[in-house]
Amino acid sequence: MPAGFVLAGTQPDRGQEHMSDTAATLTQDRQKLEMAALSAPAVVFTVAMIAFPVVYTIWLGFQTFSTTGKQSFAGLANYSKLISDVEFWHGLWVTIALFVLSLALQLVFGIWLALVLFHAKRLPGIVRSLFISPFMMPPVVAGMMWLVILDPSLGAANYILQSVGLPPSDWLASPTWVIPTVALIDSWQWTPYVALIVLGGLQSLPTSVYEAAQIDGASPFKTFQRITLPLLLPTIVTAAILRSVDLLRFFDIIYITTQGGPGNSSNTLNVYGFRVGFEFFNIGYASALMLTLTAIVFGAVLAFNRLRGAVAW
Amino acid sequence: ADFDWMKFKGKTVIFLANNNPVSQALLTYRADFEKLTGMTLKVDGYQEQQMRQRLVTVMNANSDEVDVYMTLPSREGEQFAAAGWYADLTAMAKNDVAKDYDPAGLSQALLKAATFNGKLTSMPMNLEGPIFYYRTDIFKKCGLEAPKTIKDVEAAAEKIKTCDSTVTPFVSRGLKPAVAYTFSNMLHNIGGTYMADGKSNLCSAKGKEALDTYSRLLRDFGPPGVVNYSFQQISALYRGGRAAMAFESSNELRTVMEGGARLKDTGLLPFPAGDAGQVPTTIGWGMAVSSHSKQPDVAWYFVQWATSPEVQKKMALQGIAPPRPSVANDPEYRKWIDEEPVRKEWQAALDVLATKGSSEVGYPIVANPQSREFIGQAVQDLILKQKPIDQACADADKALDALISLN
Amino acid sequence: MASISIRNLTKRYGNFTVIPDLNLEVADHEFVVFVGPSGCGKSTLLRIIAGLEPISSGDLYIGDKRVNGVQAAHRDIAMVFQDYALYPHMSVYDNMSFALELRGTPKAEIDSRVKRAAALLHIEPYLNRKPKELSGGQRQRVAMGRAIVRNPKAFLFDEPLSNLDAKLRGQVRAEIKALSQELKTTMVFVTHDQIEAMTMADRIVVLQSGTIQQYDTPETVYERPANQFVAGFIGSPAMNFFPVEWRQERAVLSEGGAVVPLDGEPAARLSKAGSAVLGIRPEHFAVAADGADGVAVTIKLVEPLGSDTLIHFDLAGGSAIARVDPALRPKVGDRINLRPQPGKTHLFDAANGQVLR
Amino acid sequence: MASISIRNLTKRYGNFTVIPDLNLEVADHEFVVFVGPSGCGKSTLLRIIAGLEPISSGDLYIGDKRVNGVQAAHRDIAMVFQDYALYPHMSVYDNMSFALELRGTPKAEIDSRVKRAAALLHIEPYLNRKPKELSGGQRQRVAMGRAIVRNPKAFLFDEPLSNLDAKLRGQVRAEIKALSQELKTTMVFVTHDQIEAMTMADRIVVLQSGTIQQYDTPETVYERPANQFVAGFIGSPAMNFFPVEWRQERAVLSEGGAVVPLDGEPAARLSKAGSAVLGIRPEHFAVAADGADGVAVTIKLVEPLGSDTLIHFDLAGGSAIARVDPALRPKVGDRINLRPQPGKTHLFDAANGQVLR
Amino acid sequence: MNDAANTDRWIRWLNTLQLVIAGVLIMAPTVWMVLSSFKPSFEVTAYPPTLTFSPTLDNYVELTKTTPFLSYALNSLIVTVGSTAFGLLFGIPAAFAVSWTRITWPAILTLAARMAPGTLFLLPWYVMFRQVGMIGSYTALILSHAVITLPIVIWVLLPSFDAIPRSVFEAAQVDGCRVARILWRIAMPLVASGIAVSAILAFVFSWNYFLFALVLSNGDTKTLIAAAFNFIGEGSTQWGALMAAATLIALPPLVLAALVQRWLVSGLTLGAVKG
Ligand SMILES: Nc1ncnc2c1ncn2[C@@H]1O[C@H](COP(=O)(O)OP(=O)(O)OP(=O)(O)O)[C@@H](O)[C@H]1O
Ligand SMILES: Nc1ncnc2c1ncn2[C@@H]1O[C@H](COP(=O)(O)OP(=O)(O)OP(=O)(O)O)[C@@H](O)[C@H]1O
Ligand SMILES: [Mg+2]
Ligand SMILES: [Mg+2]
Repeated sequence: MPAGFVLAGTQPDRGQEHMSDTAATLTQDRQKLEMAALSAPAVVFTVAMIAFPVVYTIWLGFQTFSTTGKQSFAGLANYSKLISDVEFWHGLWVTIALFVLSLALQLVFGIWLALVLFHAKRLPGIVRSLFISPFMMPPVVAGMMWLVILDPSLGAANYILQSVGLPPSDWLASPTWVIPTVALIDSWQWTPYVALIVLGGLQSLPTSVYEAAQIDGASPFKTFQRITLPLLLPTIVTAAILRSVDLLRFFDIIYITTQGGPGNSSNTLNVYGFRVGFEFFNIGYASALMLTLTAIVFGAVLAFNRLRGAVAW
Repeated sequence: ADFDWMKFKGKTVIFLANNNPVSQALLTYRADFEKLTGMTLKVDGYQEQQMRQRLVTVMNANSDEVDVYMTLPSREGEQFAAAGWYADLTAMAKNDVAKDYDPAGLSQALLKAATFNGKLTSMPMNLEGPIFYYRTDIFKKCGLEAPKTIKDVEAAAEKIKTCDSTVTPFVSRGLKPAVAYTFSNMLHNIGGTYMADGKSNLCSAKGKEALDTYSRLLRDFGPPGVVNYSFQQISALYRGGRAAMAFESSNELRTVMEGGARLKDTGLLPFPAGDAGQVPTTIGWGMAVSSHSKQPDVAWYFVQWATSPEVQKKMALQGIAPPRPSVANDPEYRKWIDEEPVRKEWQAALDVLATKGSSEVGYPIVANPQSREFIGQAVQDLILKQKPIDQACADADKALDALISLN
Repeated sequence: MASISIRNLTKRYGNFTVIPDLNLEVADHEFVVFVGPSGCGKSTLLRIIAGLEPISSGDLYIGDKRVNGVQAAHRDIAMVFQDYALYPHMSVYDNMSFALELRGTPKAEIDSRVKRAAALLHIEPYLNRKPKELSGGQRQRVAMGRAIVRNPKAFLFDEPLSNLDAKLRGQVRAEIKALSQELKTTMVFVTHDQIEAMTMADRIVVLQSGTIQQYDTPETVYERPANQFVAGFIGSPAMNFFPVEWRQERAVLSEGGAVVPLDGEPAARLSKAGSAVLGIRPEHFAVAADGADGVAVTIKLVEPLGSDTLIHFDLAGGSAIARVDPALRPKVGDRINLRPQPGKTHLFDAANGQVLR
Repeated sequence: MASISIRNLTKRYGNFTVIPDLNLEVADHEFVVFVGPSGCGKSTLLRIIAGLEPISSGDLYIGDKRVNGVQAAHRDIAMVFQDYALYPHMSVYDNMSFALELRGTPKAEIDSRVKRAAALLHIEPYLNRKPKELSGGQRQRVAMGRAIVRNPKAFLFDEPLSNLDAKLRGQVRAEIKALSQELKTTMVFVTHDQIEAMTMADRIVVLQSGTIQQYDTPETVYERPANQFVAGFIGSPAMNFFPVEWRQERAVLSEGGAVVPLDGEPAARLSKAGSAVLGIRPEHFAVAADGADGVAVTIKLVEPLGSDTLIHFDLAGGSAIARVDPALRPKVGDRINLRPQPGKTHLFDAANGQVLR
Repeated sequence: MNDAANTDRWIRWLNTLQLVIAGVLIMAPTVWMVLSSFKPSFEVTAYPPTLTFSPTLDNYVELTKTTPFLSYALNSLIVTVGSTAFGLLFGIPAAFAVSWTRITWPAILTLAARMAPGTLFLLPWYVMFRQVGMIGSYTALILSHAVITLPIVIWVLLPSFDAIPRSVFEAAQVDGCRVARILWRIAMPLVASGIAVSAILAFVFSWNYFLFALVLSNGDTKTLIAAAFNFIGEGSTQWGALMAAATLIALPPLVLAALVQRWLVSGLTLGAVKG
């Protein structure tokens, strides 16, 4: 190779992107601005969409509505009612019980399913889609379907139990079993959703560390426990956040299957709030309920977000 | 005299419909309406719960987006009337009618149920109520007669339990918010009332008897999981031949008969009598004009057409029990009735409903929907044996009194 | 603690053959260094030994066991990856202790081994950091540490010192050598650093395009390269090559025709072959007195290295380099009379590059 | 095409100070090489110049412009990252053409520039491959190619040749040097390779813990190191250090007490200081005749490098290295008489390591 | 060695077994649903469940007869594609910015709309959109659904963006990219699998969400899912039709997921950096 071989032309690069910009536009502050500009549409849009509803609901929460539809300022009356409302506290407990149970089930099985799918690389796309099909089913339809399947007298579930010699269960009709049963239904529907998110996360993991783990002699289980799981944690926490916001507002399946029953064994805060608002027309109190629920969800999201920061690598 | 169907030619009426057999039957003739009036009918149909949700939103926003909507006066009448969501139809129903409309021909009971504070709020579209379905073959096999009283029902259930253990002797609604529909019939037959002296009256002897009887029937003779039962499960169970007696809405006839398995072995009755005889629950969907409608007079034309004898006759032929006795006697309708024995019995039961019926489902207060919760709660507590009856009714009374006091 | 034996190994990526047909025996306890141009298949070979790449055909034995299908995790081999492959979520300490922990080594022992390796690699201050908070060289040292805490059947090192400064590299190199002698573990070491190759290896494997060009001790590879490729590849600056012919009982450059003073043995070989390629290393030129036997050249470029000075000159149609004493103070444009040191010339077949014997 | 000027720069990560207070002027067109131990802050400094790390305090000028807050994208600098940072989803060609494309360079010109760079780096066969299908050295060359297709204000190279074999490295080194002269672009080059540093640099910056130890031409840095650190860092094998004292008008080793023959000038300096650290490079030992002036040592280890041979021996309580002619054929256990070559000794203050003048 | 080979085989076998178990658990109800859609309504709830039946297309025929299924499907498609596109368009840059700056409040804020019960928005939005005369418009529906899709996109993408080695972005900066272009040319191709996942999720959520359509649509713009409810109601519970509707409703997301699968590729960052 001849020495002095000229690589680039001696002319400086042409058309320097933005080099003619004024100094102010070139700064790192400007970069921050550009960053802000990237998230601004989402932020502005969200604010535009939720500001009025939130303010309006807050305002409603301070109102009472007489049965003739007249409203008046009630101060914190709705909120003090909340504190003494056993139905509220019960709803809170149901909500949390369902949340914890469902989230645990969905995360555990979601991760499992994601791993299973991840390793089944040769599975045709359409079959893979079928694996994640449950959450593509409208929740209401899923609820209806499970209502039939789990009906103690009509459903396939007990039929199968009995035909293999197991005792039938009352499923949704039993005050003790209704929460686990609903959690199971919800988990059936949403485990694949968690799995899909985790699968996406699995795909973006650095692959070279797996070779290192092999060399270090890690068994498949150890690899999962010490490499995959920690690396996936941010994704898992994200999935948990997305599930939490839905789980804490548990509604569809309960509304379809039990309407909060039997008794009020599955009366979540959201179901309760909905009925107070749309069936009993106690808009003020319903607003207070829903805002409280929103605050709870918000708290959970903040906590999870903290966790997300802590597990980042 | 100078009534002109074409008066509002070119106008558009928006109809918020509850997507059920009633509206479906009605809307098969929407083209007739448009042809008759030259108006355009826009239909927005939803399932009941959703329709109500949309309606509440629209009305709360004082929106004129809905002209006409379907309503259940027995359930939300008080509430909507109090909120002022109904336009007053009294004058229009009297003055602004075609000569063959015959407002007087409509079921007076239903008209009365739709009148609040002297204002007529909706025009009845159909007539319905819970009726008693039973299996004639099983009754025969077990040597039973058609029940005449509530006691007979219980006795029959007892007998069937031993005579044919494969079937559920008796089934009715157990789902909390749905209970009131059937339970009210029981309560009234037994002679109880929801309220006495402005107070909840469930703990009265009659009240307790009703609660006890209803829950006992379901607990001892009903299917497992009955606390989640509403029309879907009841119909499915009965249709599948797995219940000997079912107490369920007259509307469910079509569902029950689907597949034809129950066509020949079903008997239909109004719910058997109690101490107070037969006081069946009779309700019906009504058609109301929104108080926010900018064109109540236009909307009325649609209401009038939909509840006119002619249309109701056509609807009746599709199995919608007509809220007009005159239609019920119409020869063409009778012919349809005679096609199937069950229809005959069905119409007979409905005739009882039309004449003796009460539209009281739950407490006659503004917070009627909420009152149904507490009734349902008491019944469920008893079915699930979570409380003794005294406590169940006392708890319900307490909550209901609080509700009543809000009125 | 195990020999490595590769027999008729081929490796293809799709239809690109990286290793056409390779046989190699690494004895137990042996320290073998792989050298070769970038892309010749060194890392591939290491990864095959480690069990990270499937073999296209052929056999691989570690100890007496055929391990073709055995997973990496079961081969008990420690490896330093060319691209480090650190665990991004673990601290430096955990990166290093992970393999030991998996083997159930007692905590105290893990701790002492990790500490020792960290001291050796000068990374004690960073034990609690995550890899992303380290400099490039520090990361590489962690990768190194992760391997040397172990006591495996064989160590595989893929350019483990490339990002370290000379001083540290010298230290670590010595430590690795000591370690290999202490543990008596078989070692395979890839490097581009000739000094590393020369000082550490029991034997050197010179690879080109996936084929072994020579496999012998460092001295032999340097002093008696098997072919022109090895000769040109080993040694820095590289050996100079000049086409020569045997004319009138003398060796003359094919181009230019200058007479090259050759001593008896190579001269005899050249006379037999007629023509050949003459190889002389830069350090094997002697500066002859003016007028003495030798080839006069003009200095084109001077590179002072401190300890030596390189002079560049054109000869026989090509560019050549000689390494001379800085005391000579050569300057560009100077004419200087060079001749090969006796016994330090190499002759290669002009057609196939094989050394002439 | 621009000078780089760094004034009172500090850089901290959290409360860990990488660069305490640094001043540096790189002239326009200058070729500056950064050397220093692993972790001393070379990459950090490069990244600061490129605009990838925020400055904790101080100023940075490129040309006449203070660029403290200017985005990397607007500094018009080309950089080779120590960890390559290739675009994984782009082919080699696209990796290299990307920057040009951004500048709206015409397709034909892009193509010719990329092709030429690829030829220079011997990566033409891989232009259509993705980075993951390349060997380590090939990836590094792509990273290199990505920079050199451009014509920026300054090039920053962070150990760009560390994974290349010696031969290729030599070629590329020469090309970079040529490139820098052709384009007259300011260049900052980080390397651990002393030959690279010596041969390429106009000036060398020796860094330690984020402070500049010496900034001067290669010759000066090698021949007149500013302090013991620089002396020990530059040169391979490293300079040997022995504590010496001035006793009875002679320089003697503090330990062992052997007399070291020093020539006049350093002797004078030592006599003034009383005691000091004596530095002698391995290549600056002369083998003296038996009985002549010199220090007799026993050879502990012999490392043949081909062109030279290193001998290791113990002296004055430490280990030392000398580089001798292989013709000497030294053997372990031999006793040999060594003395510093005249004018090649260095004396450093024992307390602060500064050179004694 | 045979031990090891056996373990390999054993692991593969175990994987297959798990796949089958997962498949049965997950798909059995789905299969039940699809089978039911080919049964006459009364047979859906038959006990014991019928396994053999003569399939009928009646439900599907019924479906197309009673509901303007196709036009609802079109509405749904417009709204869903619109809101998914909107979510991606606004969400991808936002997720990128959040990941880059590590300032998370924008992500949390966008999620805020998902923290409140949906019913809370019904009336205010109805009022809002009525003010601007957009009730019944696709725009209103798309915007309201974007409130759901946007946070999904952002949150699903966050970890993906986080996993890209920083220095790849830095290289792009040095090459002269400003942030927008880094996003477009570098980051987005690298999170293809994340985008695929978020697109599927956003699509499904929007597709299945009926609450907002309830008040913001009108007869012309009603979505498919809102129509699905028409098959449950007193006197008109048509199990067969409901299952048929559900099957049809689930079909587009399923097809989308199948199509998008190929973007679910792994290990793109392989070979980019050392570390
Ligand atoms: N994110 C960080 N947080 C804390 N310390 C850091 C971080 N990044 C780098 N450092 C430290 O800063 C110092 C300088 O790092 P730098 O990468 O500049 O070293 P270097 O001179 O390039 O070394 P090498 O030759 O090993 O590449 C190192 O000691 C490193 O540990
Ligand atoms: N996945 C792949 N697909 C196709 N070719 C590949 C792939 N991986 C490596 N190669 C090619 O195989 C050859 C050998 O690669 P290898 O990594 O073993 O080289 P190496 O000797 O380690 O080089 P270096 O010194 O540059 O690290 C190279 O030419 C490389 O381009
Ligand atoms: Mg390699
Ligand atoms: Mg560095």
